[in-house]
Amino acid sequence: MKKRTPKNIFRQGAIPASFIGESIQKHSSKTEIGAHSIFLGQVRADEVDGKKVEAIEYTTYEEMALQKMHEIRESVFEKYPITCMHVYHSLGTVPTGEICLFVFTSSGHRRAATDACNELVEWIKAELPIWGKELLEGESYQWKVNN
Amino acid sequence: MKKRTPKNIFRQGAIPASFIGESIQKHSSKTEIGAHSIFLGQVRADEVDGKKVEAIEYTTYEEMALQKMHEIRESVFEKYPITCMHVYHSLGTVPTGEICLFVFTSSGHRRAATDACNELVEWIKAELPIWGKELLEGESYQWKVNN
Amino acid sequence: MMKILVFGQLTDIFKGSFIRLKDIPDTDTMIRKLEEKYPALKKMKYLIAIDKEIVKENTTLGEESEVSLLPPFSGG
Amino acid sequence: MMKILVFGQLTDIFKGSFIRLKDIPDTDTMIRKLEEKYPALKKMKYLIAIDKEIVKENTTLGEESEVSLLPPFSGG
Repeated sequence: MKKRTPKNIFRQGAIPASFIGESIQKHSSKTEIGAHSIFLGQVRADEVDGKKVEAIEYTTYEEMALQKMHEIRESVFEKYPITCMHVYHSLGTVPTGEICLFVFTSSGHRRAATDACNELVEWIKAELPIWGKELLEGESYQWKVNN
Repeated sequence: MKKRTPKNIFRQGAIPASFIGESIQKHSSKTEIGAHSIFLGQVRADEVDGKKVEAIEYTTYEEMALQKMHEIRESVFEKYPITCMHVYHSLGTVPTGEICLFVFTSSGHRRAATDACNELVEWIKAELPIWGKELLEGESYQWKVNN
Repeated sequence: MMKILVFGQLTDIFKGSFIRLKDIPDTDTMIRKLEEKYPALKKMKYLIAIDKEIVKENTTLGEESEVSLLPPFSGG
Repeated sequence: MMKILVFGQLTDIFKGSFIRLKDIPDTDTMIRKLEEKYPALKKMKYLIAIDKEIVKENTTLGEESEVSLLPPFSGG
């Protein structure tokens, strides 16, 4: 039985650092939490054929991504004794240096939060139908490849 | 040869969530970074003989802690290809629900940042001469034990 | 007419986010027809999803099937 | 007079953050004298550090040695 309804993980553009601070702040009332683990993806200014990446433009197959994320969420909640789990991914254009992925887990003791966070990042990169288009200097582009 | 001078990791009282947001923001100019890993320790309202923990009071052997932290920092920088490493630990009283430990690592690719962050947390808990006194309801206390 | 959703680098080949095809009883027929019309597709790596579930073998398509072609994911 | 720093739960036994002792040529002598004066110490778990380095065997103490008794760490 599914206990949670699918959440929208997508945000238009970069995820502001202040939003991350505010998300952390909101957990101060949950006094059973002893550990938070956070992963952030930041757009890197890689060089492609001598041209620098200036931004990544993200697109998704949204309904499938949210359905898949819901399944991932359920399985991670089942596997680890975590209190909270939050995932945000950018859509649209995110300039280099800005945050495009925010994964946040919390638990009573540290191991569950860090293991769940690591596993979530792997699932998100491998399983969510999201595509990044690396926009290069001078209007050219290259499709991002995950490794 | 030591390349870095010891930094003061200690902060009086809780570490504000806004400080964490600001620390993240400062890394947007470092466009070689692709991944950040953050661990936060939060004071838990554990129950001890039917009394709730209301705060933890942290003390340290400061000179030894900073010297030890310096060694840990050097060895983690040597082991992992990380760009940045920041560690903050509270001293004095931190109420339940507030942040007492902030570990922050950044790297080009995710594995280095997450592995370095996890390892730092283990070292900090095992090797730094810091003691937590759990202040309970009604003026009693209990010395914290790490596991 | 069936609408096939395409994403990522496939939008370069199909010049858009979807394509319409008729008379495609199953996924093998769909791929054969698409490759005839868009030879560049032969060199591409992608998965086929029907109703948001990935299928690896030839699968019958119905009028209501939501078919999509998904190049390797690169989120995060 | 040598000053010995104490921390954590040991401050409960010694009623403060340090204690002064004289005539202690080495760490074994120090522990024997401390346990005589503070029997509760026998039940405590702690490490000895000299000049911020942990020592596990009996170690000679000099006039300038910074000696400290460290109960199990509980940071984080």
